[in-house]
Amino acid sequence: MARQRIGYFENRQDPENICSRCRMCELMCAFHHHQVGNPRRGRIKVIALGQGEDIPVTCLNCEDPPCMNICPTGALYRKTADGMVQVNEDICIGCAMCLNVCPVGAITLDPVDGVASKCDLCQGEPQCVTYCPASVLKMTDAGQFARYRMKGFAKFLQTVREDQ
Amino acid sequence: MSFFAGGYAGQILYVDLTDGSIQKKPLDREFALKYIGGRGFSSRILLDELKPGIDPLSPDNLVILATGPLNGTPTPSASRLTVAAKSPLTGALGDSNSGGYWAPELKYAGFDAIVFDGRSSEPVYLWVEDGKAVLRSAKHLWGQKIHQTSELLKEEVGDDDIHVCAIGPGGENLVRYACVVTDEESVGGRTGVGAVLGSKLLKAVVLRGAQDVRIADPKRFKEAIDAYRETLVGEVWTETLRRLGTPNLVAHRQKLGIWGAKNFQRATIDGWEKISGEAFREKFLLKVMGCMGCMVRCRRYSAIREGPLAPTYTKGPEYDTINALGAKTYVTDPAIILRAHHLCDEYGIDEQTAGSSIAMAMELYERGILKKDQVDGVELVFGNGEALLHFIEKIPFRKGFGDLLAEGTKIMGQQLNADYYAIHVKGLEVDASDPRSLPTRALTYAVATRGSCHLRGFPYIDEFIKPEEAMAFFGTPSVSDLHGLEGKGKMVAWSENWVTLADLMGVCKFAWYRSRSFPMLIKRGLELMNDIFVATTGLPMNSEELYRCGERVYNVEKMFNLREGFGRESDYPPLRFFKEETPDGPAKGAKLNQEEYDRLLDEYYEARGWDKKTGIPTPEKLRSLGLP
Amino acid sequence: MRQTENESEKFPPCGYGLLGLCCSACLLGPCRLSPFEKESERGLCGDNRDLIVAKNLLRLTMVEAVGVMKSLKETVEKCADQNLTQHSKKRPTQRVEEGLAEKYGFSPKISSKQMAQFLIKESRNLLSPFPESKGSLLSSLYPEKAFPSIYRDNFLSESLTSLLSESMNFGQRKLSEAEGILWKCLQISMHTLISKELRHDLQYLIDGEESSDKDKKALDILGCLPSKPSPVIILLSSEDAPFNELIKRMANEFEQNLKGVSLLIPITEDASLLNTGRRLFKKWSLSVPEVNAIVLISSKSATPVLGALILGFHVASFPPLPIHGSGRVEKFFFEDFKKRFGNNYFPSWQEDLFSSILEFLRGRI
Amino acid sequence: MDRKIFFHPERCMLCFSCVLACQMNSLGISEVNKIPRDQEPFQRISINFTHGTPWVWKCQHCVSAPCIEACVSGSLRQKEEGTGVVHQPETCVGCGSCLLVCPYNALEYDEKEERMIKCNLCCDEEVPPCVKACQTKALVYREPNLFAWEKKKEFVLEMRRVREAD
Repeated sequence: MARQRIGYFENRQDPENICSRCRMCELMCAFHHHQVGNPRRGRIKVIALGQGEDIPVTCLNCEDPPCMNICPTGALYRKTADGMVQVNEDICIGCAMCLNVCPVGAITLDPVDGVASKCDLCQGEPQCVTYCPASVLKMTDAGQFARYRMKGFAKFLQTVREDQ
Repeated sequence: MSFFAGGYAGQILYVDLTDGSIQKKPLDREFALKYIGGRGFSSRILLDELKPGIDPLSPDNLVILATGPLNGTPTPSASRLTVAAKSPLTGALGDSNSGGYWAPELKYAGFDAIVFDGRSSEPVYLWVEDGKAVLRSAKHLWGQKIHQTSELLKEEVGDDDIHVCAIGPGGENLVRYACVVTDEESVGGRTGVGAVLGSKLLKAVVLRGAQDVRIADPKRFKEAIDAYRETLVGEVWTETLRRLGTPNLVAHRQKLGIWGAKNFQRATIDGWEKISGEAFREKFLLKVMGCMGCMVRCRRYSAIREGPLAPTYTKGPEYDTINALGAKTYVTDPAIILRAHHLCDEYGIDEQTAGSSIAMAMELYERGILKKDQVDGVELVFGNGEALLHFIEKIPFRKGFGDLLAEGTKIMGQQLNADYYAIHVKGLEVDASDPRSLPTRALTYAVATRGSCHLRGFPYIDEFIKPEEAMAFFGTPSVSDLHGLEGKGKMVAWSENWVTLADLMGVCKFAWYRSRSFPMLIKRGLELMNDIFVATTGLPMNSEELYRCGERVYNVEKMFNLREGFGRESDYPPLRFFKEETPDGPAKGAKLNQEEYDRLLDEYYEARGWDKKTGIPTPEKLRSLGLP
Repeated sequence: MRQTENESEKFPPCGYGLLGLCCSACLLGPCRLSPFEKESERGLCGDNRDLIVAKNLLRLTMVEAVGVMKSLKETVEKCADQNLTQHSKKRPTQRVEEGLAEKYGFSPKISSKQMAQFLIKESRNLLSPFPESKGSLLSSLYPEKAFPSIYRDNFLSESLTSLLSESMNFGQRKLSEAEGILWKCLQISMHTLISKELRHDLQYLIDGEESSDKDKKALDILGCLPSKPSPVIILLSSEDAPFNELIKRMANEFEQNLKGVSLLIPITEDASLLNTGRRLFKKWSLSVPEVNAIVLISSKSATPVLGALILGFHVASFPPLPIHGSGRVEKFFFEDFKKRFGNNYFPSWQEDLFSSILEFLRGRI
Repeated sequence: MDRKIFFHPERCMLCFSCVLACQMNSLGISEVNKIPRDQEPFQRISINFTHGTPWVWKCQHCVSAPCIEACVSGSLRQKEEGTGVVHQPETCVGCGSCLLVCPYNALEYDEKEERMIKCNLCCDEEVPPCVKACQTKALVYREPNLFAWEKKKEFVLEMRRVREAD
């Protein structure tokens, strides 16, 4: 199976099926990993662009992850070849180089422990997916996400044809 | 630093604006156990620290921003902030409750509540970050609207990820019903706390926090919130609220014929479909939004994309928007309602009082009590949307006739000696619906401790409680009868205590009490909430004790009002409801009956354990609640 | 409050640029030699830092020169294809011609047409790579007595174009001497100034009103010079110059500190420097270096600074020339120059600039 | 959490202004015209091509820094408040053990004084000179999580552009 990650699947036609910035994902993520309420320790973040544009962002689990490649201590690692990139808190020195190279800024420094913290898919059952009230967050992989986009584009083409 | 196992941040921030001194006081454990948080804290602090009979806009008044123990935890819909002060609009206890993201952020920044005292010599704003607080000059922000204010602040801080609680021009110009706006869209509207902030020259409170809100017993907490979620998903009310938001009530009001249209001269609206929840969803809804950790997601985000008023992007509308700016003024153009709502939020004035005041002015104008030259030559008649927008632009700056409108209906009535047309209780306008056909609701609105309010109690129980449940719980089946009176006083008292808990915990009432079965209310409101509370804070608590906390706080508020001189006579609905019959609609001909109402009130006082003549809580009652 | 970055200024000044050590001459570059590396360090093309600094300066002057040439060319064409005689009827005053005639040493009766033809010929010489004949212009306009320094080792050339073309391959050629390049810079800027002045005069002939009227008025002060030679302070700054306020303040300070001795001449056109020198010479029949005239220049371009220097004025320029990168070039400007012609270039960044200039003037009174 | 220096390789044009600024700061000079010809400056920041990308190498101010543990004289320590590894040259003995453990080779040995030199974030200034000098804002001075947040925002804006396409 391909590399898993958290994907954002929205449906612009249905106002209920778009991220509604309730930030439940952030809260549950922080709660699951640290047993506290503190969104800034969550590994997923809802970015608000204003005018009703909100999009959650988290690790894309890149094919060739820069964070893992640059990590000087090997604190970032993959258990299996197609597994999620994970952080070994014990050997992370908090040099923040992974922050610097991450293309989407999915890695943060934990404000309390001061080690790199990133999405680890909660060992298989992601809390953000379970608790998302709009159910726009799904476990996915690059291929599936691409298919989803294609579908959206196909729909668009359809409308164009209908217009003519 | 906090000795609480979880939930509370354990600190209260006291800011004296006069000399700019800032001090942190640890939160007392007993205090927390007695008053839980939110409204409990604010009411108690106001009762203790305010001198009786002070001018609400004087430096002596306090402004309290308080959160509950559950704010900041992943509890569903635990997002509510309580802003409180002695109200400049009513002179009684004034508090208002808003959602959004600000209350949790205050916990992350390390405080349970902020208390503002005194008056600053120049405009300032308070910057709070991770337990550190500092006052900064806000000269450059003074006079800015809500959005500009937070834009400027974000630029100044160099971070978009901050949370701003600000007042608009309304608050600066001491409009008596100015509101406090958090995160640009969540409005603590009623009772005009914004004006008090304005009088203190405090423009904004800006937060950024990364501190933990600890949870005493994570395992139990997880189970509790999962159970709580279960009660929410698949709940009829939740579904409706998500689909239509509070505007779904429009249809309901029309069905029962309890609109307060045309300043309560009509009970139904012709062409109400245009302003129904469906209509707004069809035409304007961009997407459904939710406050922090919300499972219900009743918040709308709407946009006017074409027409003369485009582009307007705004949160809302809520039912009360439509009621105040639409029904009362009889403006049935949804776009204008939305625009007016947007302007109210931008200028930071309470749309409900604003709508009511304008509606009252419209009636006075139509009755010839107000002359055209008095109202700046505007054709101020019902249904005139331009007039509505015109004055909403004027009120925040107290321009022209806006100066009088900015005083609220009570003072308008006194100045134009037209008290009869001022539809308010204790100075706060009747908002939700026309209670003439439903005395129980009249009672709820009338006895509410902040003036007429439909969120202080939960009279709607009678819409769905089953007779046997009523028999079992309130000792009379007539509680389940929509128009029956017996046992209603008791029911109202119970619902008030019970609803108060939501404000204490900082949980949203829509996740809390919107339900279609009475047992569910008990389960969710008391048992589950008790579970979550205990799991979060690790404090000893049980559902009975929790209920008594609600009752205690309510009595504290009553004591505050009594001290400010609001006795039994102030627990009556406006005269109009006794004199005039409901003109039309299903409830045609209904009006309140003096004897009936007195009986209800007596029953209510009895259930509360208050003196029937004066409404003063009896000593034994207070003792039983552990109130000195 | 909390400054996250260099929001304060959009583009912080580039240190290498100010030093003159950033070379973008070839496609291999840009080369940036660190001022801290040892002298031996070289750019990719093999130039050492002295050459890079010098060539940067040369590039600067050449670019400016080309601009001036263009405008001169346009004026000449404009002037050539209109009939001046009948045009002159419309002109209210003859003052301009008289001024010019007197300046170029013609009889006052000369018609504007002839004068124009003469000027055009001279301009053509300057513009064309192959000057027709050795015109009498330069020698008459810039007498050796007034400007001795420009008569050293056939400094004056007939044609600016040929100068530029020489300098072109100068820029290319390897192992050229830094000093040689700097000479070219001076030469070019000198001729640039000359072309500018020619252009102005032609402009007068075409349309009577005088483009640099301000300067003319300012120069009239020279009329009321004391009979006894005394130091002169000249302010050269265009409106948009960066350090206007600064040099104005300095000049005023000088005036206060040296009562009655020195006098200020604010001018805006660098071409007016030539005229100034000439007038000074007329007045006291002293060469410019002897007069001790000091020019405070605030300008974005290098031409006025170099021009003023080679004309023999003492110069303090704001901002300074970008030459700090190379000790050799600095030496050339600060020492060699003084040795050869006796006029100094005051580096404007030194703290005691003001006092040193003051001292200098005091010594000359 | 305290601010750190972060680097946007896509913005860097290799102008070396940061290096010059760092060197000048080490000699306590502010204007280029005052650069002396005789003194040897320190350079605590360096640019080179790393896998074909320009990259600025400097002290990353690790939260749990190995150099601090390695230091024998205790002259390397965390800042009192927040994070940031500061070095006191006075007590440094120049044993170079920090150099051995530093993953970024961010320390330099000063033969003259026989001690180490490293980036102290120019603690006395609001913004480090290297960041101030950067011509293209490739160097930024930010809280780590704010930096990550901004990157997320860029990414989201990109996503939105894509979404508007279909």
